[in-house]
Amino acid sequence: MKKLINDPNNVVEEMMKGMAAAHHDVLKHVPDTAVLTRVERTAGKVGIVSGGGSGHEPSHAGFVGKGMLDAAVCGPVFTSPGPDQVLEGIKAADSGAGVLLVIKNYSGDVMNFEMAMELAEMETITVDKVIVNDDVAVEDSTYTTGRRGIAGTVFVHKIAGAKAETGAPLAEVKASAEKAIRNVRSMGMALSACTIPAAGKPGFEMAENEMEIGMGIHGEPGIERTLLKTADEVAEELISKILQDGVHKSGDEVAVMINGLGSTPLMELYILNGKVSDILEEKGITVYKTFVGEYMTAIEMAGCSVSLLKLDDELKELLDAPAHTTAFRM
Amino acid sequence: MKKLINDPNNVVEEMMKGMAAAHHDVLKHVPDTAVLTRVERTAGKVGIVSGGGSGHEPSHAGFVGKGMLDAAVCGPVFTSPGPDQVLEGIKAADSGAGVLLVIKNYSGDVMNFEMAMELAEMETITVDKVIVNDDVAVEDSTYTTGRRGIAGTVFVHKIAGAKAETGAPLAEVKASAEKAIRNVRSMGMALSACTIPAAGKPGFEMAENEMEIGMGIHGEPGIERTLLKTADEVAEELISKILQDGVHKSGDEVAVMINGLGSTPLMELYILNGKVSDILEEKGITVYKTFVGEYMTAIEMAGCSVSLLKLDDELKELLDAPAHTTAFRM
Amino acid sequence: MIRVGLTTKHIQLWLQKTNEKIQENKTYLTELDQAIGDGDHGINMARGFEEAIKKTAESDYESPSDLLKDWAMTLISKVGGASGPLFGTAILKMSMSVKGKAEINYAELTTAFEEALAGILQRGHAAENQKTLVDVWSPIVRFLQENTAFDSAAFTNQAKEAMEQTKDMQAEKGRAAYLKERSIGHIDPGSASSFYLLQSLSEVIEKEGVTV
Amino acid sequence: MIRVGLTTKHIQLWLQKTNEKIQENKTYLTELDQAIGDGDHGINMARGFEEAIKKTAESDYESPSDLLKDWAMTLISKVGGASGPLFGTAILKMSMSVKGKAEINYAELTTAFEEALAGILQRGHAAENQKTLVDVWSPIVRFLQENTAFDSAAFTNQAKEAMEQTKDMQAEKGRAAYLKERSIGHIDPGSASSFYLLQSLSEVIEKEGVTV
Ligand SMILES: Nc1ncnc2c1ncn2[C@@H]1O[C@H](COP(=O)(O)OP(=O)(O)O)[C@@H](O)[C@H]1O
Ligand SMILES: Nc1ncnc2c1ncn2[C@@H]1O[C@H](COP(=O)(O)OP(=O)(O)O)[C@@H](O)[C@H]1O
Ligand SMILES: [Mg+2]
Ligand SMILES: [Mg+2]
Ligand SMILES: [Mg+2]
Ligand SMILES: [Mg+2]
Repeated sequence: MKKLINDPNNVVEEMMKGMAAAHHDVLKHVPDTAVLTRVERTAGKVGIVSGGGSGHEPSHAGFVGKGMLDAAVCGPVFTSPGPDQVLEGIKAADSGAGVLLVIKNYSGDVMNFEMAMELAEMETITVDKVIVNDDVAVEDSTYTTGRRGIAGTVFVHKIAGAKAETGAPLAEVKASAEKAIRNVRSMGMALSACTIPAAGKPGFEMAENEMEIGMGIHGEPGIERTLLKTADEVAEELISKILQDGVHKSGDEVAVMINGLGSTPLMELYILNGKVSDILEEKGITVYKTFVGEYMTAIEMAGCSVSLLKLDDELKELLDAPAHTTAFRM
Repeated sequence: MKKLINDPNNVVEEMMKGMAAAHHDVLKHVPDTAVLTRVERTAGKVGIVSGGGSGHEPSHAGFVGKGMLDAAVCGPVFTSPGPDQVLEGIKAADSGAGVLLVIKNYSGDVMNFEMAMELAEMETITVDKVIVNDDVAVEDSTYTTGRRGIAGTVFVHKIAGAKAETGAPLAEVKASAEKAIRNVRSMGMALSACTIPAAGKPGFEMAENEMEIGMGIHGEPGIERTLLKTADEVAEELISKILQDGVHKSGDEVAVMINGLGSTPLMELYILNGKVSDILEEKGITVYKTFVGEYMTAIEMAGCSVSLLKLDDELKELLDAPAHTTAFRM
Repeated sequence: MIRVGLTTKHIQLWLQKTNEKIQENKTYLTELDQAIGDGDHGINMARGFEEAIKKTAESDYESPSDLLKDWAMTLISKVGGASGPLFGTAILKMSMSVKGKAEINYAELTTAFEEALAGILQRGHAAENQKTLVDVWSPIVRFLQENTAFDSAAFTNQAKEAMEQTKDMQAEKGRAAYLKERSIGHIDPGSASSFYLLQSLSEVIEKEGVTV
Repeated sequence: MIRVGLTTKHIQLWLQKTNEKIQENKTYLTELDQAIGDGDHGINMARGFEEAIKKTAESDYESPSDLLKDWAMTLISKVGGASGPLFGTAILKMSMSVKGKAEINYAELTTAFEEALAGILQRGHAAENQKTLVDVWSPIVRFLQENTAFDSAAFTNQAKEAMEQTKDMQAEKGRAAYLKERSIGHIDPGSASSFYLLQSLSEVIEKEGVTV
């Protein structure tokens, strides 16, 4: 394991420290917690809290700031934080108008965040939640765990954050976030594994000529292991799987996110985007805005995901609203 | 070689296409050239042109936009573009007030950009240049090639771009850029090599327990190959080498850039920054602003560089001035 | 022999023994999770149990319930992921179930396990046969219900067998569910750590001559 | 034999032969550059020469100078890096030097090489012994100056020896300079490709029975 770290068991604490030191104009560390919160609070606004395991940087603390999150809860690498820490995040984000939790659909995240909601209610803070499950690589099912939340979550942060900034009440903020969730679908792939610092070795092995289609952001396996394909083929495959889901159709307007998983050069993400934009044009889908970069990573995994968010007038306005965070600026 | 590409010999063209498609509100591709240029031109402003080999994304096209570059010339991977393409960049950036070339100090870049200047002068465009040589890993010498230009170049783009935006004449824009160059020093290190797509294999080998201190952004070797150190030790080593150069002293105010070389997770860069900010505080150097992320990469190399820019009132104002580019926003 | 039941001291020994096994098998548990999950289960459990040991070393506990409560709260706070809420809830429900008791007899232990399982099911919404730790806790509750006194060897065997049976299951809850058919052939990590917990209880009862 | 000198056709053959050698040795040249540079030299030269072949295939050239000019301009535009301006300038200076001539005799060839070297020095500001392609071009110019007729074998030998001598030098210009002592022990990539260029000229003269 080759990492620029000090102690594998201390990476999250040190990251929070270095992040607060770098961006003290935007965010601060709530002492003795796993929470990074906004410096400038908008009073009377619904608070937006996200978080989960670390290792997805800039998710989630990179989206703390005006127009997006009020607090991010940074769990251990790939491990949901416990409810006490989520509660700290809720407290940091609450300014009286209630708090919305943006949860990615993983058993651990859902359980810990729900327990935190119960604790917050005991402290008479109004809390509601939305669960993001944008990953079409996984079958949609209520019987099983269902779909994972991956990079599309960033769009949900943006929409919920912008809506909250308008002063809308919790129910409306939740409704907008849920519309974003209904409208966003993602699909990823990986060229290499990643190493949890405390584990010290990669989560799996991939041969020099293999890739995995449908890979999750924790190195959870995908739909299939195939031979390495070209960027154009990968674009075709990811987009076609997303479109199969039926949410995005000819005539629609969408926002596109080409997300790098950690060690895929921006050059490659742009190459992929060239093809993605061609395919969407062919399908009669209009691209309103495109975001290319690292938004939801899997430590140093090589690979990418593509997300499509179907837009209507409300979502466009919310997407375009100002956001002043360290990893997302509008 | 595991890359998300189509044809190794076509990566730069496809990248430019995907980039223009993604960010058509900010930049556009000048047809049949290696140039990406601003969509919104400020008339009568000194044009700022940068560029060089590709593989350093978001450098340089990621800094095209209001407040920074007017045009970026995208050479083949790690290879300076020829003078004809630089000339295209100059033409795209020129709006009558002259053009400043920001060149990184490599033999190839200097020769090609200088030849382009000669060509531009034949077309009666006024062109001047600055040469960035911030890398303290290399000995400062007029007899040899001298110091390389690395991530500190991004600060030079910002300062020159902001100055040009004020409507200052070419000589003044050049003077501000040169002040930035005098005030900026950088030093990098790497944990792994990188692979030029057309070469198909890594430029060198590094053992599982080794790192290279002083590595350049093309995989040029550094000062020494050592055993893997902790992030804190790396921070100490990089900063001490920079401070030895004597530009940054107790009482100074600086901007800090913690730059990732391609596959180093943001988490690790923040861990490094935690220590960097401690060291600077200890030394009595005040951190005015910190930038953490990928600014000047070496394809998918793992590693980082630290840059310090000494600030005065003028540089602070220029650093804080608005910039609307895809990779740098103020 | 007098049926003294499980005292605070025995619960302390149970926690210690479980912690030892978790720490020893940290890498193994992580490897199980690398095969069908995200490779953090051993790390999570090791972190949480180490903290539970630290936390419970600070106080003298008056009753099993008090000790179980601190143990549970520490797991909930420090394990994280899916296993934190599940193991934490299980132990917390046990704490609530034995509240006010200085010693826990067989019937009380059975009830405590029933409530622990109920807590797990309520929290995780998993059913049996979905390749989760439910597939160890459900059989062990049935085993306790079907007997009237604690038989250490049989208890351990039952837990072990249940754990091993998860190997052939296809996951439908938790992260392993993403793997579908590919999840078959690997022991469920949470079931493995559940086994260590149960085995440890059994060993404490055996070694200390507790008559439950 | 009549001293016909180098005609347009010979220059064409020179370009073709050089291109063949560059393409064949593309990986070798890249590996030389991986050792002490950034690993693109073979790629750069191969790209530029391939383009030069394409470009010059489009026209019938009236004179060596016209052909050399298109060759040079294509290298300048398509090779890039340090070698593009240097090789491009060298060939461009040759073009200018032989302007108006239908055939190039020994004296003219020597002058053309002198001007090529002058162009390289002016562009790159390198001196001899700094481990750059100057260390091939300088000795070869001296060799031409010291002789009065073209001796293919001796010319090639001289170029080869000069190239090989760069191995023991410490680089002071170009990317290899960053390596300081560590640059010793590797042939300079630009010197290797310069050798192919010179060797090709020699082979064309030999094979075509050109009498310069
Ligand atoms: N919904 C659930 N119900 C019961 N047990 C579950 C559920 N989801 C996960 N588990 C258990 O949790 C274990 C994984 O724990 P761990 O790796 O620590 O958390 P995570 O999956 O969040 O990384 C699985 O092996 C399984 O036994
Ligand atoms: N200043 C210089 N003067 C003469 N030759 C130089 C100079 N700088 C570099 N070279 C030559 O260029 C070669 C490297 O070319 P190449 O790898 O194509 O370009 P780059 O160094 O820009 O990647 C070196 O081997 C050396 O012979
Ligand atoms: Mg986990
Ligand atoms: Mg190069
Ligand atoms: Mg896990
Ligand atoms: Mg080179």
